[in-house]
Amino acid sequence: MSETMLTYTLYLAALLFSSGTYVVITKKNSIFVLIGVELMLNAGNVVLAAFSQFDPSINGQIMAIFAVVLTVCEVSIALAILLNIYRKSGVSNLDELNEIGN
Amino acid sequence: MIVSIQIFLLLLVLSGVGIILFTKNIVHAAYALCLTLIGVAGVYVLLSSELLAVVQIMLYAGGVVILLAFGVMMTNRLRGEKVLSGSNNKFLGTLISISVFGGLCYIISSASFETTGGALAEDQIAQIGVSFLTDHLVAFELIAFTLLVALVGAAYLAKMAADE
Amino acid sequence: MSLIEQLNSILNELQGVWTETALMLGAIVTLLVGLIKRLDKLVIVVYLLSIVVSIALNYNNTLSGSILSGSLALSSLSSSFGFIFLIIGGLLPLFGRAKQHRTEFFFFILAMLVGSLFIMKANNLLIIYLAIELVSFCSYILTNFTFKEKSFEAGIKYLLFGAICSATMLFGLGMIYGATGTIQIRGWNEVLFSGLFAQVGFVLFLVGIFFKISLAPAHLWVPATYQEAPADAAAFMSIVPKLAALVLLQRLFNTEIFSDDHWVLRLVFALGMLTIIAGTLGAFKQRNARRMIGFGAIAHSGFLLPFALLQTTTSSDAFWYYSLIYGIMNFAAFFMLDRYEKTGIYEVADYNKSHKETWIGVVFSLILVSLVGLPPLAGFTAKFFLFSTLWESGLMMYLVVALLATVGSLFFYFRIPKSIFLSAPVDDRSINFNFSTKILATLFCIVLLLLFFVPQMVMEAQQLLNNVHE
Amino acid sequence: MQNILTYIFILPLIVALMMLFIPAERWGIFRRLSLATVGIQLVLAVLLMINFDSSLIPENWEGAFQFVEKVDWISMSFGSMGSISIQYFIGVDGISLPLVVLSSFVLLIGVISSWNIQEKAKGYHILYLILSSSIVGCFIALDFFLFYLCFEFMLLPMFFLIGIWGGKRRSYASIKFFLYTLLGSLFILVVMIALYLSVMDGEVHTFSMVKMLDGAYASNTVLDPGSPQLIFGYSARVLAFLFLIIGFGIKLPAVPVHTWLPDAHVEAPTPISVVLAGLLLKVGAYGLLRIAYGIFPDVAVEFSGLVAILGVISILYGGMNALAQRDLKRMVAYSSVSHMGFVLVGLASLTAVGFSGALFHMISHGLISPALFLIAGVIYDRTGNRAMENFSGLAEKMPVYTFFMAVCFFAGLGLPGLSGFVGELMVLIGAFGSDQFSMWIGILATLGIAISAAYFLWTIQRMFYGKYFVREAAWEQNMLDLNAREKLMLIPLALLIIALGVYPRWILDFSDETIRFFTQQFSLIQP
Amino acid sequence: MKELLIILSLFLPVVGGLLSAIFNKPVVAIIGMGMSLIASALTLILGVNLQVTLEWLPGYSLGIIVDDTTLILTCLVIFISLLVHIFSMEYLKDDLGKNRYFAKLGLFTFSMIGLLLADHLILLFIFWELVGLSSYLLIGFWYRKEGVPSSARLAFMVNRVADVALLIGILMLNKDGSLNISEMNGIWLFVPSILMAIGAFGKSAQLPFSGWLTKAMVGPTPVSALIHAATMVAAGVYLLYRVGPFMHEVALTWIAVIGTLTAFYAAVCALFQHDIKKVLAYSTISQLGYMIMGVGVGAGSAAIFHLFTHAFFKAGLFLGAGAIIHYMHQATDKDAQDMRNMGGLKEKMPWTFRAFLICSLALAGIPFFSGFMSKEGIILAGWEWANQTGTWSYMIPDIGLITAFITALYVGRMVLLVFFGQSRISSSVSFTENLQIKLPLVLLALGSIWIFFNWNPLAHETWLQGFWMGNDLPVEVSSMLVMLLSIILSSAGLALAYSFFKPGSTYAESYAGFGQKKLKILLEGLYLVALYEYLGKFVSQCAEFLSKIDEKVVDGILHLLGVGTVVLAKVAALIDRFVVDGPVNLTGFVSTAIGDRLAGLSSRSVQAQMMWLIVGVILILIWILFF
Repeated sequence: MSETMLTYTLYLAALLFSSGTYVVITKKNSIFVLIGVELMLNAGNVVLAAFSQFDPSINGQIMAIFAVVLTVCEVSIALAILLNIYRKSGVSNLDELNEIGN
Repeated sequence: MIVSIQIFLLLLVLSGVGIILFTKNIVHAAYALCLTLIGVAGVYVLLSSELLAVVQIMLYAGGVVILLAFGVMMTNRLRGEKVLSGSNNKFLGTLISISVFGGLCYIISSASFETTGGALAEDQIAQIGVSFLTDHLVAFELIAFTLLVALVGAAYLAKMAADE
Repeated sequence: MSLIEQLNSILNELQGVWTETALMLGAIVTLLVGLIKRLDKLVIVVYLLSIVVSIALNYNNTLSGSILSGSLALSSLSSSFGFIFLIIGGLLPLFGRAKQHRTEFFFFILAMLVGSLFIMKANNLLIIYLAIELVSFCSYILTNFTFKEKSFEAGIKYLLFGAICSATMLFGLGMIYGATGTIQIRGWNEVLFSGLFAQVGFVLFLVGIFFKISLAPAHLWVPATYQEAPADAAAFMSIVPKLAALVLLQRLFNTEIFSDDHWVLRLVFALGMLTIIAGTLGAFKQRNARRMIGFGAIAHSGFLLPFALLQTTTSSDAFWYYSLIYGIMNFAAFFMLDRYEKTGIYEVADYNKSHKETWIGVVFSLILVSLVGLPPLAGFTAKFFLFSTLWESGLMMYLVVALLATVGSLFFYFRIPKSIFLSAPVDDRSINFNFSTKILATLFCIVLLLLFFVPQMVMEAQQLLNNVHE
Repeated sequence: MQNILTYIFILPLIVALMMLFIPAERWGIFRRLSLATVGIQLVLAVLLMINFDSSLIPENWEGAFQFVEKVDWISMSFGSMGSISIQYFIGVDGISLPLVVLSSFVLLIGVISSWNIQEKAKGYHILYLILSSSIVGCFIALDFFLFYLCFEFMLLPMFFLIGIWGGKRRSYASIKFFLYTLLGSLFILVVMIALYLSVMDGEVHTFSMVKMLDGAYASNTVLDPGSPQLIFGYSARVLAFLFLIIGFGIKLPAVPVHTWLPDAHVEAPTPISVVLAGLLLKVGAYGLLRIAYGIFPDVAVEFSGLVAILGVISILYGGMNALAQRDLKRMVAYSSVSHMGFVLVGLASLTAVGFSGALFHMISHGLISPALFLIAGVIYDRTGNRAMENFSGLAEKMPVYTFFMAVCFFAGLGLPGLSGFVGELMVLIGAFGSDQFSMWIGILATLGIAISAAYFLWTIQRMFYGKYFVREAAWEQNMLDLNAREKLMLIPLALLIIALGVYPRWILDFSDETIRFFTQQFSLIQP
Repeated sequence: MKELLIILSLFLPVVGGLLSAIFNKPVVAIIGMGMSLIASALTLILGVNLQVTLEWLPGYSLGIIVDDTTLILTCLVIFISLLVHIFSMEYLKDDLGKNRYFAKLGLFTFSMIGLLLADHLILLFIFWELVGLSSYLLIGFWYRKEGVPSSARLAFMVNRVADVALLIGILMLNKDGSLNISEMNGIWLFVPSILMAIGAFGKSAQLPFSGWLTKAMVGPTPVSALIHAATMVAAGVYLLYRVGPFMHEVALTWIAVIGTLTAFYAAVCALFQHDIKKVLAYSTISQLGYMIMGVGVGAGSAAIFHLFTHAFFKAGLFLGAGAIIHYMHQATDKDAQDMRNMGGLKEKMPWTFRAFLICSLALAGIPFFSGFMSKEGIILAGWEWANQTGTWSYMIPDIGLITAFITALYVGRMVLLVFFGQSRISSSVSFTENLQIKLPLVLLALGSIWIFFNWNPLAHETWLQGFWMGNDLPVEVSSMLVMLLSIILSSAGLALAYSFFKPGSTYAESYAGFGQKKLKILLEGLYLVALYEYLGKFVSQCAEFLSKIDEKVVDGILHLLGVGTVVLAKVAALIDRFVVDGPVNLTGFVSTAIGDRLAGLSSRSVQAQMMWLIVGVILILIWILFF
């Protein structure tokens, strides 16, 4: 695998990361935001995998696998919380969640 | 061949990301995420991380997206209408994400990488399996426990929601 | 190294993780016991038992250095901090949690303890990431444990913020991995680290750790979370993961790469000062007492930070003292907040309802005085060591900021005593505290007083407990 | 007899602890206990004075202190700072002895003055006793850490005493007081750390003020005068001295950091004003004298002009402000600012007579200002009002009150025969005789005497002379002359003011040798 | 024994006063004074000469010195004070506050004696201030009356300002040498000399400080007698007498000039007063001017001589005035001090009249009365001094002579207005001059006759002069001319006074008669009269102008100063509130504002928080990239 390929892969990761950033910042719906988070996490995984190919002990790939698993856990917890919120107040948009304050 | 696959994957990812970025419909976004994730899985294959690609498709494209879809359904009033999400902070978001992208690209382009690592093992899956019990034993133990925690947590919280 | 040799060495080194293992087992047993209706009174017993066993195992451990193929690194610091965590965990039942949700609560606390211990001992990027995530998951879940609308709100906000941080951290991990070719933090070398790519990666990686320490700019989650989480969980979260991440930071920076005037050091010191300022100024106008103390805890992160970055022996001694005192003070403060909240007092302005309960008011005031850092309470000695460390290391700017923040912190911490004693009293007969509260509060206070007058106890305790010698 | 200082120091703390276990309903018992405690404290202080050997001529600071007690307190190893050693190290010399006696006396007056406080009497008296212990502790501590402990620990009781038992804007005033003084004490803390890192007792770093005074610096440490080190481009010793000036200057208080004082005084209850003006300000002055000037004589020589200018500004500015006040207590508070300016000028003169004058002025102001606040308190007790324009011709209705007022006011304006004059005179002699600054400082400081006359006389004219008049008819029935308790407080104060004014060597003989030794340090330094 | 006598004469007045206050028996005070007088007289007879020192401050031994000068002056002070005490018994017999009155009077006497005895300048300053205090207390004695408190304060403040100068002077001297007068030698520098002189001007009511003395008239009249005769105003002269030999030459000249100006100015003012006490007050200022002038020209002993004689006749005049006012109070509701309401009192109060007349003549400088001798001494010394210094210096004795003329004029006017002619009020009240009034008056009047000072009524020296140092310049025979001139002027003054103010004269009651008509008649009749009238008018205008200056300018400057200080103080208070406190409040404001932002940041939506986090990271990255 050439360095050019690596660089392009990294650009892809950067794209995923910044798209995730955009989604996270702008979208109101909390599930949408979760989608953005997934994009950002994927970007990290891509970087790990990209470098993993130069590492005989493929630690990057292993780490990415763990990261994927953790992501699933995270999403499941998030959804459980969202479910509770929706049940309590019928709100699923983040900007409507403003009960806490000073 | 490789190049055409690369271009195909890139298009896959880009279209997925594009839909996510510009759609208002959450369900569409969830499916677009699925698209993206599959594309990324393809990239993993190209990066000779086959197991990761598999995990990606199974857990992510399978698990996460379905979870998200369920989430959308459960947390939004579905009375036949589309589940739409508004946006705010568009200008700032654009600015920030473009600067993030630009900055990262600048950093990547200005870096030079050691691309002459040793050869990869033939049987990556076996290698990974062994490493789970040797080099990454602690990590393996830890992720197992984390899964338990997340499971219990998610279940308990969801149960609370159900008890309402 | 052959597989067999590797497995043998793993077997030999397993005692290094016995503490954590015991905790995990304890967690599972706790959960199981809790599931059985008849046995659920035993939950606390099991919980405490597992903590006691862990303390014994921690005491027993003599291994040091890198173990288990470089996954973990044990040091005297991590060993002694382990005691702080476990003791804080052991004290947590003092909050007197009601039966409902108790099993799960203690399960997650134990899990968080496991995670925190791993954060502290983690020696490669993978373990760091996993351990931080474990602690985060537990925190996300525990934040919801009042099962009120607001606490879910705080939970999802915390989670989303944490997810961003963890994604950023993961991206950074990838970059570091790419630049250095290894996930071992000991494998980093100066040449590779001089590149911009690795530097940026390192900064992104630090964001994840900062998130745990609640250091600026990753401190924004703190107020809402501390405000809405159950008080015992908040107390635990404000102490254990923070200290664990600091110990981790200490080890990260304990390499030759980050010599005296490295830009990363300067950056982190700048962020530390920013944290102190943000925490102190942010607290000024808070109405909710817990939220205000939360901001105070942010400022304390900034106070703790130099210990992790300075590698002098003074610094490590002071680190130990400050951490222990911070743990006790914060625990006591959240304990008191919890007791007041149980009587319906949440806002600072409402504390005047409790003016009849003079003794509790006095004790709470003293605890807050300790948080400000005034004699004759241990908080002062801690601050004194901090200032000494800063002076010795020549961090004059940091010293100035810390001094000014101490003055500022007086301003907000004292709003509570001001409200109790100085505001127009409002009679509320329903507000009274039971005897055990008074005794416990007094005990906290006595401990803080005692550790001011006999600070050597703290240092000797470290010597006594610590069987790990590098 | 050897442990007498410890008894003076610890006794109030023990009694305060005992009070914790007395039910709050029996409020009458607390004041009696307080009175007894502070009374015993005074007796012990007098015993101390009797047994003090004022003819002792010190060779170094080590030998200057008497009734020394030294017990190891904290001894622990602390990183590369080596072994931290903090001692319970107390003793008195000619400078601190009069202040200790003054403290116990003023504290006794304070207890009598708080006799009628019923609301939360338990808390009040506990805090009061803690305060009394820490004030005395400040004067007798010979270990910097112990000094700092006492210095800081005065704040808390004071905060609550002002904040709980104070006037309308009490919480503002108490917070302001606390913030200002805490800021000041942090400056002192920094210097304390630097000193600790620089001074050695043998092989061990020490907090011992005696060692610091004797200049036992380890070589190449930050404050070692032999190898001056720079911080932010300034000499560390200069910075340390300036920090101390700021730190203690806030407590003193010197213009422009004095603004907490009027507020705190106005809002504080009378007994607390008494203690605040009588003793707390003296702690600031004592700190300047003992620590800033004692430990940094070389810098003091260099910066005396600055300190003197600060002092003169305080004198004139405080006086002018006092002239403009309408509230009696506020006027008195500003007069304190003005008077403490004399202490600064006396210190800055670096002459023996100037130092003696500063010390004497501290003592004398420690008697006058409590009396002045009691005077203001008398009116406030009767009417709940202190505005000068609300009263006139009080001399007619309250002749005894007017008599004591006159004694105190004239003492305040520096009338010969009363103690205020002696201090001011000695300070001015010092200022005119000093080589440290131009004579203009002395001339300007002397103008302060005229200003003080202006405001005190103006007050007398407005409130005590003229036709009898009070603003509200409801006050009429309360306008009675002094009662026995008030006389009990004012008579000893007035007698002491007169006694010290007539024969000042009562006090000066105690401090003479110490101050002579002290000022020798400055003459040894070549500017 | 001797020390005991000194201590007795020093402390008995104040002890007696205090005891009388405590036991409510004014007699005790008088007994105290009497015993004090006996003690001091004994010391005088024994010829005590001693010096006592006491180490008051470390290194500062305050000494008292007892020599003939101090003794004779002490006797004088005690004597006058005793008479004032006796007089006050009657004068204040109905006053409720007479207890404290006698205590204050005792304190006053004590302070003055102490001042006389002091050798060390600091001790002198101490008593100097105490004199100021007691005058404050006594002037403010009737504190309920309108105007009294402010007058008392004015008096104290004016003195205080001058005292500050004195103190600065003393402290300046302290730097170079001893402060014991008996150990002094050499000549001081100009600045400390003039500062000392300013201090003396304050106490002795010289320009520009003279305003307080007329204001001080609001006190009880016996107090005025004491202040004017022996205690307060004498202090300045006494101080200058003691330190005069060490004064810088230029400073002495200044002193002479100020003294002369004051003498002249006050005399002119006195001429146009209607209030009897004001006339006397101005006359005191004027006479003090003579004394100061005497010191300035180097005739210290002459000045002290004048102080001595002045003490008698001025005390007599004031006590007489007191008696008159006392009577007027009983007789009428009109202003009891206005001379225009008086007249014809000769018959009503014969003893008072006789004493008053004698004292007036002494004041006017008529031969055979003490005032003539002492005043002559000063003018002659001035003449001699001018002889030696230069032409312009003759101005000083010349003005002195003119002042003598005016003095005679106003004295004549006063006596004529008060005692002669018909009573201008119709009152049948009879006045009994009892012993308490008669005795002091007679004694003082006797003391104003030449014979007690020198057998020669034209001499300008006294045998009393042996009591004080003869440091004066020798006086030559040519002085006879001057003496003659002086006699002529005084007599002319009296004559002129009579011609203007004789009973029934149109000018007797007011000066309104200086109208156009009179002027015309005078022009037609006698040019001299026209000249007189013209001069009179001119003088009257000048006087009015000067009086206005006194009221408006001298007092005005003081008021202005007072007002100015108050304004400045207000400004300072404002600055204190807004500028000095400002930074603190500003910091508070800014930090709370920032705090609000930061707090808002944390409570706003989680997306904003994330945004800030990312922005923060970006900022950090920028920092890395560019720094």
